[in-house]
Amino acid sequence: MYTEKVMDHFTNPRNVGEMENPDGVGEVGNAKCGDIMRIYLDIEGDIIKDVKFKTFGCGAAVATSSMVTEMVKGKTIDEAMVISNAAVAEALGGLPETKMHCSNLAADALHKAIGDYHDKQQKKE
Amino acid sequence: MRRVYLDHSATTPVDPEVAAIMMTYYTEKYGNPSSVHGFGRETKQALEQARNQVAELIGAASREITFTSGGTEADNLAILGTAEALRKKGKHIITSCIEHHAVLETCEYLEKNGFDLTVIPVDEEGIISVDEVRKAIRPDTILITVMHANNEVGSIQPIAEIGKLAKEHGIVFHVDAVQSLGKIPINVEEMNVDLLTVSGHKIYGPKGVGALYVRKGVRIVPLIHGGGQERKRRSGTENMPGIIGFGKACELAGQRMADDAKKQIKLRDKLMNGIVERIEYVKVNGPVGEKRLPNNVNVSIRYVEGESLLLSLDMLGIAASSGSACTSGSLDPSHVLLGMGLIHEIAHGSLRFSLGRQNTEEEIDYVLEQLPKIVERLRMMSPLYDQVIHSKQS
Amino acid sequence: MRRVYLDHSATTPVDPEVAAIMMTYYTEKYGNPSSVHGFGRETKQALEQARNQVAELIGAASREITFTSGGTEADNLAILGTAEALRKKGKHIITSCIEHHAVLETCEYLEKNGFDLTVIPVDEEGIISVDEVRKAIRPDTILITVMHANNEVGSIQPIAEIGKLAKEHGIVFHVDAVQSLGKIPINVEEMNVDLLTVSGHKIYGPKGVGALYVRKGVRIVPLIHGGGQERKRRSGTENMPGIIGFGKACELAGQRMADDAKKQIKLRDKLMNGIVERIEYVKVNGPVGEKRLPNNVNVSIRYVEGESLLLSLDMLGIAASSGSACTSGSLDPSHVLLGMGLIHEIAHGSLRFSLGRQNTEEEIDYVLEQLPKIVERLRMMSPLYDQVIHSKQS
Ligand SMILES: Cc1ncc(COP(=O)(O)O)c(C=O)c1O
Ligand SMILES: Cc1ncc(COP(=O)(O)O)c(C=O)c1O
Ligand code: FES
Ligand code: FES
Repeated sequence: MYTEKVMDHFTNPRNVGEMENPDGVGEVGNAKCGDIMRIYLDIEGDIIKDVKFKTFGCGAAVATSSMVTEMVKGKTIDEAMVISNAAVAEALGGLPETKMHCSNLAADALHKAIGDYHDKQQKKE
Repeated sequence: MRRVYLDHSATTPVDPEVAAIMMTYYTEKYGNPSSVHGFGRETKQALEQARNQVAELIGAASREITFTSGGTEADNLAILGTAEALRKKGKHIITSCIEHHAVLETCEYLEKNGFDLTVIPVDEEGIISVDEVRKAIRPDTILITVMHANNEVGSIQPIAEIGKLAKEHGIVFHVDAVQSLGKIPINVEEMNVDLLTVSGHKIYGPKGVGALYVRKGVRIVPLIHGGGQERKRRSGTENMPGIIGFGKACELAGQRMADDAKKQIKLRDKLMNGIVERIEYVKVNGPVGEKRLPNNVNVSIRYVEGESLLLSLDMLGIAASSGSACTSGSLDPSHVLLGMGLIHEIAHGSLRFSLGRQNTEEEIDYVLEQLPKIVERLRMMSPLYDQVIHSKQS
Repeated sequence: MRRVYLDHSATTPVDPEVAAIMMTYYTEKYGNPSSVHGFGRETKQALEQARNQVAELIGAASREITFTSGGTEADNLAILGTAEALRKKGKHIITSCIEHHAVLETCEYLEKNGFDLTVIPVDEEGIISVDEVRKAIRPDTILITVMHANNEVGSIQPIAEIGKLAKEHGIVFHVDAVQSLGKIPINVEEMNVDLLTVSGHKIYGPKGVGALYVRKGVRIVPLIHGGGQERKRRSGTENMPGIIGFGKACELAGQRMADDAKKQIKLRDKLMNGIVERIEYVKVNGPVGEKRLPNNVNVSIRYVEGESLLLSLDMLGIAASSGSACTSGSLDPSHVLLGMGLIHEIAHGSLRFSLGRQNTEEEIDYVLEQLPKIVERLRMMSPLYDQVIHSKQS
C-alpha cells in the first residue's frame, strides 16, 4: 500500500515534538477523516531554522507531516509557502489514490503556521 | 519475522484437511455436476453431500441450501430476491444500523429504487432492541433483515425473539450469520429464520463460496440468471471444489465449535483485560460475557489513530483490523461504532483483534507486551494527547 | 477403466501449475486484500498481478478487468448492469438465438420487465449475419450482446464487424467470450468490444471465478452490493485463490494457444472425418475450417438418441455431451441446433466432443473404434432405423 519511503517516515518520523515560544504555529484538522496536525516553526530572518510537528492520523498523515518538516528546514518562508500537497506526496514516492487527501494535512498546517508567523510579526510592528 | 494473525473475522486460513479435499476436485474429479457422464456424476454426488453438511450445521434440510459465491452474494440474493418477489405485497423493509455493507448497501439500493427503509438503532453495546423492531413493523413490511452477530464488536443479537415477531406478522426474516456460523449454535427452526446467509472463508473454508438458506415455501427471485443450477435459484457452473471445501469446513466446525469457543473465550478475556490493565484511556466496545462472540476483542484507544496502530502492529508481525476512517475508502469511521454512540474521535482509534483456532496464549502475551509500547510512541506524537498531559500537569 | 475426457467445453481440469499456486493462497497467504497488514498486502499485490494476466490475454488494460464468480455472473453483470445504467436512454436489446443460457435467460428476464428484445437468427452453420444485426438496430437500442464462439457447435462469430456497427451507432457491445478465450486470439480494441465475459474453468483454471472486461468510460450498475470491492463494481471478499489461479491460467493460455490450437485442430478433424467415414447418416453441425473452434466436434447421428449415446460412451469411459432434450431438464433439444434449422429428431441425436490439452491421437482412435459399435447397437433398437432399412430393402 505505502512506499518504503512512507513507511520509513512513519516508523522514524523526523522532527516530532513541540517548541517553546515558536514563531509560528499552525493546526489543521482534516475535515474529511477527522485527523489533526500541528506544526511549530522557529524562524530567523526569513529562514526556517527549526520545525516540529505533532500528528494524530493515519500512516500517510504521519509520513507527510514528517516529510514536510524535512522539506522546509533551512528554506525561506517564501520557498516554504509554495510547497504543495502534491509536492509532499511526490517526495514520499507517491501515495495511494485514497490517501491523497492526507497530504493536505501537512501542507495546510505548514501554510497556516507561516500565516501565524506573519500575523505575529504584524502585531509586533 | 514472527507473525501473529488476529484478523480471523476478516478471513481465515483454509483448514489443511479442507484444502486437501479441494485439491482432488481441482485436478482429478473435475467434472461438471450437470454432465451425464461419470466425471459429472462423481461431483454431483459430492455436491449433494456438501449441501447436507452445510444444512446440518444450521438445522436445515439439504434442499433448503442454495450455494452462492459468498456471503455478500447470499445477502444480496436474500434481500433483492425477496423485494422482487414481494414488491406487489409491500415496499417496506426493516434493518439495523450495524449491518454489514452487504446488507446495508443492498437495502439502500432498494430505497433508491422505490422501497421504504427503516434502520433500527442499537444500544451502546451494539445490540438491537426487539421493541424497536416491533414498533417499526407496518402493514406493508415485507422483510426484516438483521445480523446474528456483528463483525466489528461481536455483539450477538436477539434473533429468536425477532424471528418470533416476524413470524407473528407474516414477514420474511433474513439473518446474516456470516460471523456466527461455527462460533455459536444456529438453528433456523428455533430461531424462526426464513433466509440465512453463511460464508466459507470465515470458518476455515475457501473464499468465493457461501450459501443462502431458503426456508421451504419461501419464494425469492434469482439474482443471476442462466443455466438454472441450484434449483433455478442461482445459475452458473457450480464452484465444486469451493462447495466441497465449504461443506467439509462446516462439518469440522460442527465438531469443534464447543472446544474452539472455550479456548477462544479464555484468550479473548485475557487480551481484553490485559489491554485495559496496561493502557490508560481505553474503552471496550461491545458487550461482555455471553452476548459477545467468543473470538472478538474490540477496544478504542484514545488519542491515537487506528491505521497508525495497525501499521505499527504490522511491523511487529501482528495482524489486526480497525474501525478507523483512515483504513477505509470512505472517510467515515466505522458505522457500527458510530451507531453505538461513539464520537468520531474515539471511533477513530479503535482496534479489533479476532481470534482463531491456531492462536496461542503466548501470542496474546506478545501482543500485550508490544501494544502498550506502540500506544506510548504514537501518543507522544499526538497533538490530542498533549492536551491531556498538560491539563493533568496544571 | 480407461477414461477419455472429451467434454472440455463443459469444464476443464485445473492445470497442476495453477493448482499449486492456488494451494499457497488457501493455506498460507490467506490474507484479505482489503486488510492493512502484511497478510493483506501480499494478496493485494497478487490480485493486481492476476488482473494484469487476464487483461493481457484480451488486449485490455488492468483497470478494465472486474473479477466475478464466473462467466454466468459476468454475463448477468454486463447485461443487467447496462440495462439499469441506460434504461432512461432506451429499452431495446439485441441478441442472437444461439447464446448461452446465461445471456438468453438474462435478456428474457429483462424482456419480462419492460425491455424490448430482438433475437437474431443464425444460418445453418450457426453464424450470425451482420446484416441482420444492422437491420435490427433501432434508435432506442442500448445493447448488443452476442457470443464470440458457440459452446455447442464451435461457430466463430463476426465480432469485429458487429463491433464496428455498434460503435457507429453508439450502442454498448457485450461479447460472451467464455468459449473462445485461450483458444483463438481476442483483442477488445480490434474487435470494438465494450464488455467481454470470460471464465476460469474453461481454460484450465478454477471453477467459481470469471471476469468482465469493462471498457474505460462504459458505465454499468453493480449486480452485487456491499463492501465496494473491484472499484465498486462487484462487492464481496475477493476469491483470492480463484483469482490468482485464473490469472495464471490466462498466462499459460497465452503461451500455449498457438500450439494447443494446432494440435487440437488435427485431432478435431481426425475425429470428425473419422466419424463421417465410419458411420452412415451422420451430419456435421457447425462450420468447417477457420470458422470453427479448434477443439469442437459436433455431429448428429440419425436414428439414435443423444442420452443413450452418452451413457453408452460413458460405459466405455468416454465423456462427451449432447444437445439431446433427454440430458437437459427442459424437454426441448438444444436451442442452438434448432436455431440452426435442425429438426427436432436430428437435434435429438447430436453429440459434442470437445478436446483439451491432454487428449491424444490414441484416444481419438479409441473413440473411433467404439462409437460405430455403439451406434450400430442403438440403431438395432431403434424403430426409426427399422424404417430406413426396410425402405432401402424394398
Ligand atoms: C457480517 C458479514 N456479512 C457479510 C459478509 C460478506 O461475506 P463475504 O466476505 O463472503 O462476501 C461479511 C464478511 O466480509 C460479514 O462479516
Ligand atoms: C458460452 C458460455 N457462456 C457462459 C458460460 C457460463 O460460464 P460459467 O460456467 O463460468 O458460469 C458458459 C459455460 O458454461 C459458456 O459456454
Ligand atoms: S489523514 Fe486520515 S486518512 Fe489519512
Ligand atoms: S425419452 Fe426420456 S427424456 Fe427423452
